[in-house]
Parts: sequence; structure tokens; C-alpha cells
Amino acid sequence: MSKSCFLRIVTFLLCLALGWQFWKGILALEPTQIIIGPAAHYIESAAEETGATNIVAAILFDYRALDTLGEASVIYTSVCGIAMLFAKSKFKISSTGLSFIVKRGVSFIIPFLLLYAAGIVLMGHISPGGGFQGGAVFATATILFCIVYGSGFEAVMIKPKTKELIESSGALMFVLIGFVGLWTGAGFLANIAAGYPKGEVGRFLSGGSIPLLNIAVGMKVSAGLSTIFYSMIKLLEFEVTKHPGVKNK
Amino acid sequence: MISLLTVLIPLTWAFLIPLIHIFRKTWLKRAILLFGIAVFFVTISAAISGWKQSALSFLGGWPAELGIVLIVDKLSAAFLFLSAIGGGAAFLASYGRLKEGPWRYYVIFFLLQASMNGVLITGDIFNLYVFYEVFSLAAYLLVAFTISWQAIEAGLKYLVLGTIGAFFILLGIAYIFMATGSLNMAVLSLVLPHIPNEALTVIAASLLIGLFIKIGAFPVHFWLPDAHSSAQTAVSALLSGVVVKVSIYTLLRLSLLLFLETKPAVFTVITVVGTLSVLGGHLMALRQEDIKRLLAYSTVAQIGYVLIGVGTGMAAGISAAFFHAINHMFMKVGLFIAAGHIAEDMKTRNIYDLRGLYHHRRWFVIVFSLLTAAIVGIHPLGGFMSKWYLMLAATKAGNVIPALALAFGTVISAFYYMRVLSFFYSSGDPPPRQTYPYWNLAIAGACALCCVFLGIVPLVPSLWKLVSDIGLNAVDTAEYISTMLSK
Amino acid sequence: MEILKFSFVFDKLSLSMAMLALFMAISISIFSLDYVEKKQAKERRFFVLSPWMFCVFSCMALFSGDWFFFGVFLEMSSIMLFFMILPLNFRTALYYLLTQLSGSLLVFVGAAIMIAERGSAAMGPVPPHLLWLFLSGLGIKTALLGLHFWLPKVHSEAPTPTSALLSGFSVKLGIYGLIRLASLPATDVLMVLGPSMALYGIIQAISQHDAKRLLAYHTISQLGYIVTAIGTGTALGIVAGVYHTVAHALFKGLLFLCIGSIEKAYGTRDLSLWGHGTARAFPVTFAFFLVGALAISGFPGMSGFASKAMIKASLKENSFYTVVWILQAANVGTVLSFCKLSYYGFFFKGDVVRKAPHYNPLLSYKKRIFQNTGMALLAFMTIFLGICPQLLPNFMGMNFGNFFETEALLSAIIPIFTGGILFIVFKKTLTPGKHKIYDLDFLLIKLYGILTLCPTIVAKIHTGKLRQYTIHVIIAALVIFFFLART
Amino acid sequence: MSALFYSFVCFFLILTALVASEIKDILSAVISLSVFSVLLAIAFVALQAPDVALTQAVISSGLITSLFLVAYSQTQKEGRRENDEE
Amino acid sequence: MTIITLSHGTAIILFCIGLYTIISKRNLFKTVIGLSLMESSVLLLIVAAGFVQGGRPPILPIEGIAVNPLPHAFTLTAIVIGASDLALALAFVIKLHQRYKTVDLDKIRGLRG
Repeated sequence: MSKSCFLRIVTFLLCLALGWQFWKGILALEPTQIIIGPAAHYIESAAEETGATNIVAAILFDYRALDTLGEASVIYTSVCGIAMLFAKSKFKISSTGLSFIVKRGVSFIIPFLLLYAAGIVLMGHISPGGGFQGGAVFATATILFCIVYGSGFEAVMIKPKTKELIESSGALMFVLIGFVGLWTGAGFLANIAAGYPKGEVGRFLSGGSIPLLNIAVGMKVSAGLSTIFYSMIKLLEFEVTKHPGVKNK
Repeated sequence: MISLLTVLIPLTWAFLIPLIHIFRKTWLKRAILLFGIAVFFVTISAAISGWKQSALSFLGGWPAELGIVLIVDKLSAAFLFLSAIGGGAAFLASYGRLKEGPWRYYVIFFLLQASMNGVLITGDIFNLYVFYEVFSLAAYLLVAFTISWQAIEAGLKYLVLGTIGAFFILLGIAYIFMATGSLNMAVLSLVLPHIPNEALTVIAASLLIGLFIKIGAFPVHFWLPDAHSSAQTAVSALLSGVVVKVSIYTLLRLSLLLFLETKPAVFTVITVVGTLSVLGGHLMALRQEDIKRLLAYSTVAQIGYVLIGVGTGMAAGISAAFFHAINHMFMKVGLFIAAGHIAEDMKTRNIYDLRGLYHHRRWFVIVFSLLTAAIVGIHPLGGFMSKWYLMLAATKAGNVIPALALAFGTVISAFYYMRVLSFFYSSGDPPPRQTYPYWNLAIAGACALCCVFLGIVPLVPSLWKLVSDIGLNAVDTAEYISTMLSK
Repeated sequence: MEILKFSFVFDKLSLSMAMLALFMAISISIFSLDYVEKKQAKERRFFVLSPWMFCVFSCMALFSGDWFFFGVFLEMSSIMLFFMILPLNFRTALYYLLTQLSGSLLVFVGAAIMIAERGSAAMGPVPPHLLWLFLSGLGIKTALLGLHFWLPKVHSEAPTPTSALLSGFSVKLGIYGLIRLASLPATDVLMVLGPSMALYGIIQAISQHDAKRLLAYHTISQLGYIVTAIGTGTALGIVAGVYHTVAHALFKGLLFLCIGSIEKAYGTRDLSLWGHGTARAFPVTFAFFLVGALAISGFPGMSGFASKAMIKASLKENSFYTVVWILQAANVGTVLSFCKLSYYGFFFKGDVVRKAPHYNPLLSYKKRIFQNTGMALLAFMTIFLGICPQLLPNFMGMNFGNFFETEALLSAIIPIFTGGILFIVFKKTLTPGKHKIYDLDFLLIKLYGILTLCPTIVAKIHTGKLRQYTIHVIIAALVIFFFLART
Repeated sequence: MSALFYSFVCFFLILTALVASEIKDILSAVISLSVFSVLLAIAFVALQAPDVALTQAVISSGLITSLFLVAYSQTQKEGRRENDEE
Repeated sequence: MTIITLSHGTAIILFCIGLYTIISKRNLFKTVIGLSLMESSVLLLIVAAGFVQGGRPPILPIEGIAVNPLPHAFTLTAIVIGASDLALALAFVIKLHQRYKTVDLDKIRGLRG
């Protein structure tokens, strides 16, 4: 026992030493009160440049839109990858879901949950929220279905093919909105400069392309995350094959 | 504008393939081939346009301080050219092998290519991190694509170590943001000299360790041999040839822009790690019996050579490093495709079982020995030329020990590569059935020819001027900053 | 990053060496016409053509204007010889390639440092602090005392035409490099190395029972002569060195060809199995062997005598009397061992008639015209140079008058007589027995054990456990943090 | 006042993290991880970052914890080959 | 000032705990938990970097000074990237369990040397 706990102490000291190095870096950086860099510009002129009141959404979907495109492709890769990893296992209806009372209660809550998710997505440019959060809430709704009603029920309602369709069409929508900016010569993913209606700041119909991008990302994230969940709970009858080319020594 | 397409075209292809799979299943086979070729030509044209005059494209119309700017100068144009050819070769090899197989493989392949081009042309540090994450995630999945137990285990180890590396890079970026507030690389290289020294140390150290994990330099390379040897043939060729070079490009771009004047110690660290990789990689390769694992350890050693070139921090060193990178890309893609095909065909990867291969796979063994001669560094082929210019640059920068490590490494690599060839040429047992694939042999042969051609490049003045321009352009960061912040 | 420019240097030294290379190539390709039977056509064509390829590369090396191209063509010629040794056994060929590769790589590192310091690695004296690099690099090529471990093994196990070419000319390329290098600090080192090489070669040669190995050790001792001549540093010394190089190349090539053709007939190199009437079976070969033996022992009228006389004269001129005495003792030893070789090799009847494993008398009587013409060419050249010794010095621009005056004749004949008498006295002890002789390469096998130790140490840290890998990541991170914080 | 509240949140953050890493049973480790995520969402609210708090709450404590539980149930289904000692 | 330094301190301690978990624990799930702890600590560090004492959330009708919105955008991206990494790690864990029938990290040593 003493050897392994000695090893533990040594590793803990190593981590602490690393943490100490990072702490020294932080002590050297005394935080200034005024905001330096482009953030100051974002706060003053986000309203008239993008028409959105939620500055974080303005940054995400207008000033640094390529980050969000990259992020959307991160989700897309992991969804496609996990689906590939679990492609060969067959889907069997396993659980019968929870008791009757829970089913009735959840069927009462689900519409409000979906409404809430739609609200987060659509109001992304006005209040805190956006495509990612809304899509994730929508995915939790589908997961709730699976747990409460048993995996069979939900699979019948939304077939994996339609989820793929929603996901890739959401991603394509994102890129097409961007191409409009490119086509009008104002640079990829341009918002007001590409002719999207800025509308009246603070209203529902404002913020140029930001609500459209929010919807696209919302579709993609919701379909993607529910595909991840559903490919993981498949029953794993399929034994992992040996590497086709390797003589296992 | 064309530089933006190198990212967008493969991305749209990746999003289109599921739709084609759902609606027009029959078109899938031809569509994937068409997509691959289109991506190759778009990247090549972007590289050429970026080479003539450094192309700039402002995303969303916002200037450099506000939004993200994509810039293709000579250095990124050169690496774009490298990734286009490597990616194209790997695509042809995988297309030949899988036909339209699991279509999700091609989705991830195009996403990897899109994010690779994104890393090469972006001018913003956080955007670099995001594309880097897409790129690593796609690499983890491609390693684990064959779903055999080795591939999954290698994928897990690659994922955990790669994510730890990504967290170190993210910490570095967080500290940069805390110190300066802005994220554009050009703005950073102007502002970074004025921040306190301890903060700069933390930034430099965390970025360095994160990138060393991602590149697979010696002290932290443990995932590389597992990942490159247990991956599928075309994937291991892609990983060794191209994916490693893009990580080295990131290290090169960051260290040149941020740490050239402020912290020159970074370059000594890179040289030391490079020397360690050379020695460690070659020593480990001596003991290998599995041919793909041997090639993977040889990649670790060749990374060491490129890092020695980068560590000089001078124009000569960087162009020598690029010349070795493109040489190594051709050699490794050819070697991995040839070795992978032989391993799959003979159902074994152990060298001792591959005895007497010369008698029934004559052309494969000839191409393999030509590539081995190139990678060991026999005179007329490219490998020797790049090693010579690396040695020149290292001695000019004053570090003699790396030059000696380079020489010592060449001798050891000659030893274990000749050992492999001795098994190929020895008299062997009767051959199993002969499946004569033309495409793998064609690709490996093409790579061998490119090695021969690259051997002549230093003798032709105009071609050599291209290579030395890369180093000159990369080192004078003032020109990069002026083009970025001019509009 | 300037472009590779090939510059030439034509002077007396490289011209004479090039003529020697041409002559050796002619005689050996004629010899190997007969050496390989008609039915192995492909191998025969290879053995006839390869001396010419070797001659082309070595001439390029001799005429190259800077150390880089000298190293390049040196490496190309050793690769050519690697292919010549390959048909017989692969391990010796690999052994030879690795040693020569490390030799030429050291020359490359030296040239790279020279370019870094002086801007150009022009052929000629080298900055003093680089001397250890160039000396060790060329030392491996010319088998200087510490670095001669490869010569006996490779020369004895190579096929006959290759070993004739090896000890004939490939060693001389290194000598040419040493001559180019002969500036002040180098000559003292060579003056010490020369005599010790001569003595060491003789001591090892006397106790050998393998014919070719005996000749190989004689090569080392003769090289000792040449190195001593260069070590004097004077113009006369260098011309004497060149003269002895030419002479040694001729008679050593002749000796190797004779012994090789007998070995081909007997199928073994062990002297104890030779000697029952070989002289009568191979009258022509024995005659050529006699010419070579007399030349090497410096019998007046042979080229050996003239070159040794010049060496002694140049030594006396700079009053190195002790060195002259050492060379005379070495000469006695040479005569002793050649008496042993001729007696036990050709005449000794021996009480126990031991048959060579597969001695076919048929071969000895078959007319071998080409083999004899090849040997005749070399023998004629040795005698011709012996008869009119002024030819080479005048060509080199040095008129050296007193070749045949009494004092030089006496100092040549006394060692021959003493050697003969000593042999008659110690005939019994010198019988080629089965005792084992220890040389440096026995040490090498021990060293090889230690060398394979460090890959196993490095392999220890590749335990496959992900937790170990993360610990290595953290330790590397901490080291980088401390290093960057310090600078 | 908010500084006091924030220091409580930070203390409980570190506490739940230690519990998540040290506890033997995997299920309770996952539960403490989701508590950790919720606490982190609260910390983000205290740091005036509502967007981030919402994302953290939904994705980290919602989806990732459910994926953890799915993975845990998959490994439990066929029972273990031999007991995984700690 | 105290909130920022406090949260930076917590973030670094969490980073150390995450690293420690990955190293010292043999169970594969604990490694994934360690990864998510490290990811959360980096998120906390970035968000706290943008905090301004007495600031208001960056929704436009701001009363008084606003908090720096840029780190919020990065944190959003970092959360999503971290989530997809963890999802993939869990997928690998399930697949590895299928083959090795155990989640003990020291038994998963097929590839070594």
C-alpha cells in the first residue's frame, strides 16, 4: 500500500507544481478595469452594426462567424464519427419505459419543453440563448421521450434517416446563408453589409442573418445530439472484429 | 476569395454527402470521386494564387482588429500545396480500397481536409484552435475507423493525449487574451512584447507543450506509433505525411509571429526537443518487428529533423525544414501505402514473415527500396539534399550537436531500413495468391518519382529560389503584419 | 541558401590518382571476365561493369573542388562497393556501408561547419578546431589505427575483384583527402599514427591463418607507410606518399587477385589447408604472387623499393631517424609474413595431408586467359615503375636523383635478409594453427551489445499504459516551464 | 455580499470535484460530476455570463451526464470479466 | 478584484484535480471524468478573465458598465468542443469495454514497445 500511496503523493505534487507555474502567470497579469481590445468596440456599436441586442450572439454569429462554423463542424464530425463507430450494432427495443403516472405527467410537460426550446432558438439575438442552447434543450426533449416511453416508442416517431436529413440540411443552410454574403461581395457570412434586413433593434424581427443562423445551428445541434444518444444506447450484440490485416500474436 | 473556398468547398461536400446518400444513392460513387478531385484543384489554385501575391479575405467584411481574417502568404501557400498533394494521394488510395464503402468515412475525410486548410490559412489564434480541434477530432475518428481492438485502443490514447494537448493550447490562448485582449496574430505580435515576462513564459510554455503533444515530438510522442501503425493504410499515410506537417506549420507560425523577438529561448527548446526526437525515434525503430510501427517511429525521427530546422529560427533553417517536410511527405506516403498494402495482402505485419517478397512482388519491393534509399539519404534522391541543407542551417545557427545527431540518426536509420530490405530480398517461402492492385503501386511509384525529382531541385536555380523564398518570407513578420493590418 | 555549384580542381595529385583509378578499373574488369563462370551471365556483366562505375565516382571525388562534393562522391563510391559485396554476403556489405556512411557523414558535418564559418568549404587545409571531425571521417575511410576495425572483416569476406578494388583504390580516396588536409596540426597526428599503424599491421598479419585477412593487415601496415610519408609535411614527403600509394595499389591489387584466384580453386582461405603442390598447380599465379611479394618487401627493381626509398629519404631529410628504424622493423616483419605465406601457402607438404573441402584440380589446369592478363597488367606496371622510378616524381614536378645508389640499396636489402633468416629460424612456431587472434572488432561485438542496450532502455518507457504517458507529459511541461522561466 | 456567495460556490465546486475524482463507485462519481456542472453554471451566472450559464447547464450537466450514464449502463450490461479493483 | 483572483485560483486547482484524476485512477471512466474537470476549469478561467467588477450582463439595454462579452463567445465554443470530445471518449470507452471486457486502464496495454 505504501508504494502506491507514495506514487499518488508524488503525482499530486507534480500537478501542484504545474498549477503553481500557471498561478505565477496569473499573478503577473493584474486585471485592468477597462476592457481592452475589440470587445470595447463590440459593446458600443453591436446594436447598429448587427441589429442584435445580445452582444454575445452578435459576436458568435456576425463578428466571428467562422468560429461558429468551425464549432458546428466539430459537432458534425463527432456525430458522424459516433454513428460510424456504432453503425454495425442492431437496434433492439429494450426498456418498456417508466410507470404510467410518469408517462402521463411527462406527456403534459413535453409541449412546454419544446416551446421553451423554440423560444431559446428564436429569441437568440435578443435574450441570452441561441442555436446551441436551444438545440441542446430540444435534444434533451427527445432523450426524455426515450427514457420515459422506452426506446421503442421514440425510434418509431423520428427515424434516424430524418435526423440525418435535418442535421445536414441545417449545416447546409448555415453555409448557404454565408454564401449570400460572399455572392454580394461583402465577404463570407456578412450580415448587414450583405443586405440582410437589420430591422428595429430589440424587436423579434431584427438582427439580419443572426436568427436564420440560429435556426440552422438549432436544427443541426438537436438532430446531432439525439443521434449521438440513440447510437450509443443500441444493444451491442456485435463483437468487435479483429483487425482485418493483422495476425493476432 | 479563392483561399476561403479551400475551407468551404470540402465543408459543403461533407455536408452534402449524407443528403446524396439519402436521395440519390446511385450517384454516391461518382460524386465522391468528383468531390475529391475538386478539393485537390481548389487547394492547388489557392496555393498558387497565395504564392504570387499574399491573398487576404476579411470574413463578414470586418477589418483585422474586429473579425477573422484569412491570409495566404508564401509559407501557408507552400504548406497548402503539401497538404493538397498528400491529401490527394491518400484520397486516391482510400478510394481505391473502399470504393464508396462506409460513406461516413468520406464525410470525416473531407472535414479533415477542410479543417486542415482552415488551420493553414487562418490569421486568428482562436479560430486556429477551433479548426485544430475539428482536425484532431477527425484524426481520432479516422484512426479508429477500422473498429479493430488495436484501432480503438490507439484512438482512445490519441484522443486523451490530444485533448490534454488541446487544453494546454487553450490555456495559452486564455492567458494571451487576459494579457492583450485581442486575438488577431498580427495584432498580437505587435502587442506581446509589452506584457510582463512571467505571463509571456506561461504563454510560451503552455503553447509549446500543447503543440509538442499534437506534433508527437519525442518526450510526448507516445500516441503516434500506436495511432499511425494501427490505422488503415491510406489513413496512416495521411496521418504520417500530412497531419503531422500541419501541426508543425502551427508551431512554426506561432513561434515566428509571437516569440521571435520576445522569447528566443523558445527556439532552443524546439531544437533540443528536435534532437531528442531524432535520437529517440531512431533508437526505438531499431527494435521494431512490425513494419508499420517501424515506419511510425521513423516518422517521429523525421519530425525531429524538421524541428531542428525550425529551431534555428533563421530563413535558411525554415526553408530547409519545409524542404525536408515535403520530402518526408512524399517518402512516408509512398512507404506507408506500399507497406500497408503488403501487410494487408500477406495478412501479416511482422518483418520476419515477409521474407522473400522480392520473388513474387518484384515491383513493390523495387519501389519500397527506392523510397527507403530516399528516406535514409542516399545522394541523388531528395532525402539527402534536405538533410544536407538542415545540417547547413543548424551549423549556421551555431548548434553543432543537432548536426551530429542528424548524422548519427542517418546511420541508425540506414541500419534498420537495410535490415527490412534484407528480409525482402532474402530467399523466401512460396507466395500466397497474388492480387495485383494497380492503384497502390501507382501511387507509391509516383511518390518515389517525386523523391527523385526533389533530389534535382537544389541543382536547378529557379526551383531552389522558390524554396528559399519560403524561409525569407516566413522570417520577416513585418511584411505579414503590414499586409494583415493594411486595409 | 545558395544553390549547389560543382567546382573542379585539376592538379598533378588528382590527375595521377585518377590515372591509377583508371588503370585499376581496366585490370580488375578484365580479371573478373574470367572470375565469374560464363553461365552466370547477369552476375558476370555486373562484375565487369561495376569497377567502371566505381572508377567514375572516385574520379568525380578526386576532381571535386570542395569538401561537400568530395564527401558526396566518396559516399557514392562506397555505395557502389556495397552493391559489389552484396552478392557474396549481405551482412558484410551492410557492415561496410554503415562504417563508410558514418565516415562520409562526419565529413559532411565538418564541411557544413566550415561553410557556416568561412562561407565556402574549398578543398584544402581545414580550420584547426574542425580537424577532429575531418580526421575521424577520413580516418574511417583510410582505416587509421583506432578506426580500422572494419577493414580485415570486409576485405577478407568480399569477392576477389571487390576486395582488390577495396584495398587497391577505395582506401586511397581517404589518403587523397588526408593529403589535401595536410596542414600543420594534422601532420603531427599523422606522424604518430603512421609508424604505429605499420607496426600494428605487421604484428596482426604474422599471426593470421586466413590468407586474405593476412593481406588486409598488410594493407593497414602499408597505409602506415603512406601516412608517415604525409606526416612529414614536406613536398618530398607528399610525393613519396603518392608514389607509395600508386605502388601499393598495384602490388596489393595483384596479391589479392592471386590469392583470390587460388581461393576460388580451393574454396577456402585457411592457409593450413593449402600448400601441397599449389606452386606446380598454379605456376602463372605463383609467378605473379612472387612479383607482388618482392614489391611489397621492397626488393630493388620493384616499385615498392623505389617508393620506400623515397619515404626513407624524406624522413632522413627531416631527421626522423627513430621513425626510419620503426619502418625498417616493419619491413622485416613484412618479409617474414610473406615468407610464411609463400612457404605454407605454396610449398609446404606437411605430414598430415589435409584435403581442402572441395578442391577441384580441373580448375587449376583450365586456361584462364583473362584472369592471367589482368594480373599480368598489374605485374607489368609494378615492375615498370620499379625499373624507371623517375617517371612519377618528374610528373609530380620533383626530381629525386639517388634511387639506385649503394646506401639506398643496402637499406633495402638488409631487412629482406634478416626477414629470411628469421623465418628459417622460427619456421615451426609460424605454422598457421587454429589459435584465435584478438583484434579491435572482437571489442566491437562487445560494444554492439552495449549499443543495443540503449534502445531497450528507451523502450522501457513505452509501457503502453496511458497513465504513464500523462506523467511524461506533465514532467515535460514542468521542464519546459523551468527552462523558459530561467531564460 | 455577492463575494461571500461566490466564495461558497467556489468552495463547493472544489469539493464536488474532489468527490467526483476520489469516490470508488462510478455512478456516484457521475452524479457528483453533474452537481459540479450545475454549480459551475451558477458560478457563471454570478460572473454575469447568462449565455454561458445556460449552455453549461444544458450541455454539460444535461447531455454529458446522460451520455455518462448510458456508457456506464452499457459496460454493466454483460457484467464484468473480473472485478475492476480500484 | 477578489472575485477574479478567487475564480482564477479555483480554476487552477480544478485543473490540477483533473490532471491528478487522469494520472492516478485506473478506471477509464475516471479518466473521462478527469478530462471533463480539466475542460470545466479552462472554461471558468476564460469567463473569469472577462469579468469586470460591478459589471452587468452584455445584453444591450445595459445599466452601467458591461462585462467583456468576447470570453463568453469563446467559452460557448469551448463547451461545445469539450462536449463532443467527451462524447467521443465515451464512445471509445464503450467499444473498448466490448473487446477488453474491463475498463481498467492498466489492462488495456495491447499496443506497447
